[in-house]
Amino acid sequence: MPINKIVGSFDEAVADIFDGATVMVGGFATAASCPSLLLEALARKGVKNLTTISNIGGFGPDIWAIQGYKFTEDIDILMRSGLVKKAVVSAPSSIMLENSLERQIRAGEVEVEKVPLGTLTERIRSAKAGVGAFYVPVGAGTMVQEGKETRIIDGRVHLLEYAIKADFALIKAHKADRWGNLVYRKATRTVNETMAGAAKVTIAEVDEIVELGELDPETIVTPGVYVDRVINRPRNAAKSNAQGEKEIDSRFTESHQKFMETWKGRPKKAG
Amino acid sequence: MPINKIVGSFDEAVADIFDGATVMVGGFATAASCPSLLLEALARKGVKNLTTISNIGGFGPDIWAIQGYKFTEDIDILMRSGLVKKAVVSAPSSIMLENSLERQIRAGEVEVEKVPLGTLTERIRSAKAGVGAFYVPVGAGTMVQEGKETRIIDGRVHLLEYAIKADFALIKAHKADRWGNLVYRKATRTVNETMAGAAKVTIAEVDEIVELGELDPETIVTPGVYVDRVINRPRNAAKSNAQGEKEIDSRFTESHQKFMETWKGRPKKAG
Amino acid sequence: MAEKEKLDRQTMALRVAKEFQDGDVVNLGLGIPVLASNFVPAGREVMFHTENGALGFGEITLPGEGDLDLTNASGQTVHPQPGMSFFGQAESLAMMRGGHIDVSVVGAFQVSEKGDLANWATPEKQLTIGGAMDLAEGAKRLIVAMNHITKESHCRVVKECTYPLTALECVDLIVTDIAVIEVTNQGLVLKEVAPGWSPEEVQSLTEPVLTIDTNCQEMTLM
Amino acid sequence: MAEKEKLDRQTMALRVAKEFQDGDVVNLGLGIPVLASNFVPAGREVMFHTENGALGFGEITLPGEGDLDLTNASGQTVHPQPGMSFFGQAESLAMMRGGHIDVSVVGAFQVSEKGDLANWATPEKQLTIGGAMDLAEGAKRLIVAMNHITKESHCRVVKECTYPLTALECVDLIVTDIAVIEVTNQGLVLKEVAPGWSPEEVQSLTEPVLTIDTNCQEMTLM
Repeated sequence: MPINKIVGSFDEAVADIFDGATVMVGGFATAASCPSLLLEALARKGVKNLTTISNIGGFGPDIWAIQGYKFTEDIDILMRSGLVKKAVVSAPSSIMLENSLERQIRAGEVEVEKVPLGTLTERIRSAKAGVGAFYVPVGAGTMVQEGKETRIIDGRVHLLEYAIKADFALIKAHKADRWGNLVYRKATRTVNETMAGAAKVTIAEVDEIVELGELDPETIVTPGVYVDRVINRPRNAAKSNAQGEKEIDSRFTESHQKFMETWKGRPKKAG
Repeated sequence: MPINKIVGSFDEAVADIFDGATVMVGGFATAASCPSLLLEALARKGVKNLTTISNIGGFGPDIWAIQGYKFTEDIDILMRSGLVKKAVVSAPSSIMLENSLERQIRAGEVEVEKVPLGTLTERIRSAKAGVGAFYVPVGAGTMVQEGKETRIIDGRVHLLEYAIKADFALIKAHKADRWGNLVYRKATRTVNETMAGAAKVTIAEVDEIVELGELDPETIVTPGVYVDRVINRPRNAAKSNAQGEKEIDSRFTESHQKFMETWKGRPKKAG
Repeated sequence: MAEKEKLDRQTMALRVAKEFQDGDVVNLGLGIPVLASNFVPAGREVMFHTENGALGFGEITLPGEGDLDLTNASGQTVHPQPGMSFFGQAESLAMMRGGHIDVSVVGAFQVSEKGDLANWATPEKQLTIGGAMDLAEGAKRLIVAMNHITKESHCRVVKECTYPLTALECVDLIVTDIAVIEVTNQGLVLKEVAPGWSPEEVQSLTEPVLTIDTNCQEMTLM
Repeated sequence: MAEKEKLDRQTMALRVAKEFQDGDVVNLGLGIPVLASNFVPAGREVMFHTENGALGFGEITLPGEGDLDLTNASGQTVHPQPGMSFFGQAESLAMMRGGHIDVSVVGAFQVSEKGDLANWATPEKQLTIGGAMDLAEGAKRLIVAMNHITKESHCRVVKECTYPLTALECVDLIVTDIAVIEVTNQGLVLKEVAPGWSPEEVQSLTEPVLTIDTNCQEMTLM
């Protein structure tokens, strides 16, 4: 039988994600690298007590909609739907916005484990690469060190960090073929590329599925061995969520203002 | 000043490699992934007491010449020139051939540290990635475990392995630009890609240097940040070494026979 | 008994290849294992992996016909194939150690009744560790393909390995020139014998006691 | 003294950018640091790095003009540029932790006289660790760009950080809206003051004792 990792619907793609599962979720900086439709499907399914592993705590769709992203859900949809018990995360909250996770942490509803970004990334890669644990100097002398074994290597204090495994990884890529080979687009590889293969089941949401052999073997970033399911985003999808329609709340307007501040004074220049 | 990592000659590229230096050398399986001309230049320079870090102990040029490789030197040139004091290596010798390293080890002239391939690769990557040490289950219960710390992780014995750093890395890639961005060709990335950036100075020998911007950013495998010097192979080079001219010795003929045995019985089939 | 015909290398490779299931990611070691790439059962699609950094390539080419930049870890040129991908060695070995290889087929000097493997060095000569230990630890299913006894008629399926070990309790299946033996928690189970061989004859060339599977039969080699 | 003019954000960014040397690989944090990408001194070529996985991209685009798949770690679209490359986050963070970033510019809440950095959390609110700790440990040269004092007129250059630490003894240079201070083994050295500011005025807003560099001068901002 030809290998065929393509599944028919987003709901089917997440059908076996169970209550209490540990789920890695791709995404960084913007919605461009988020598996938005898989996250929507998971929220629809309504599993409970998830442990999530992610770069960010999520911003919610408003901030992405106003910037022109077509698919706008990030991991916030799991938080605000109350599906998460524990979040292992590098950037739980943001200066710009008070997100669902931050409120839930403050309310004691969600447990949080904060991890430096590089350590989180390396722990994910270790799970995929069969490395049980590793030592890095990052976090030495800070809150991150609390409760961790240390070792002096080359005269610097290193912390012992363990591989972090998951039951499922939800990732976003640009194109896939039926073997699960993936390519990404520009700066969107982020942790998606790292998570692929770090969970028992890796599910990739992609912009386009192409015929086997269409992806140049020199450009394939994630070899199919790491991917279990691929699911295609609808080509001519209407807005993928309702938020785009409703009035943007004032909390968001302020944060967007702050975001725009970061552009302040940018001289006009031709690309 | 525009960044320009291109150097003018192979001798210039290796000019600062010093007696007693630790040198990583790329290459795997065939001469296709070996920095042959950098190795020749280093042998010409005649540095002494090198510690080498490599996948293989080398085969010497004969076996590659007869198979049609144009540039045929591998790390064997350092061994047979008597430049090496210690070899950290995964495959020091071969069933097919008694190489210089094997003879030197037997004669007690060279110290050898044998490392499983994945552990060697990971130790090299760790040096590049700022990981001080790591635990892997590979080698547990074998000779590789001798003298190493162990730790039980997930019920399996893991060995503690340290990052391995070098002063120089000599690697082979396909194309480069003046920033040191590298692309490889087909199955030749091997440990070259891993070594890039794992030494204080990384020197890449390439088939072709192209203008900045000619390499598709999606296909760049080694970002320029990891590369210090690039040097172009001569386009219309005569044989790069004398061995191609001399009579193939009987030791080699036998080993080549054995090599050809591995093809025995291959049914003819269209590609 | 020395006169009895044993399987040749090609036939052993053919038998090994019957183990490949649809979608398996398969790594083949030097020697007999690599020949198995020619005998993937019709209708099954597998992806071959090689240490130097490629996945999903095709069969070995004829000598002199391949692209010298597209070789397997044994240095043999292989055919390109749609779906193929390339990567560096850190990624490639991560695949092996990290449990992403479904089936690995390796040669061996000795296999113990517990499934300990010795395949990288003899007591006299230390060869090459290479990826052997990574595969032995990481592959989901490890198949050994080897002659049942040495040229000097010593057993290779032994109670305890006397050769330097590659990994402990890692072998799942042993395919030899006279038998197919499964390594189980209850010891070695003889599943198949070569045409013309009896279970008793196989046992007589095997050091540990074999459990004869109730369905033990002659190998099917078509 | 509260009336004295301090540098605005753009001017601080301009001063920071003067530190970039030819060929430097530079990572810029959120806020003032990222503005420095607009002021690379003429004739110098640097490569910008971003955590999400890109190197060698160009300046930040105007709002709404960029490709939404080509952003920096702050989510701002950036211009493509010849020589640019993309990679995954494991590689990107390896670059940071592994010492491949020549210059990192970050914001901060506090910097101690030993160069300890506190820039990821206040005692009240824990924000986002992100790549801050990786950069602080790994960058060859770490520059802090921040206002010299808080809105409540508290010193930010302090004897000991009271805010949660990012890393110990990691800061090399502090660029504020009134001064440029080098962190040395002998303590903090005042190298430059903002136009119209005296070393004594800077010292009065700084908790630890500053050594006034013999060449201490007014910042050149052209």
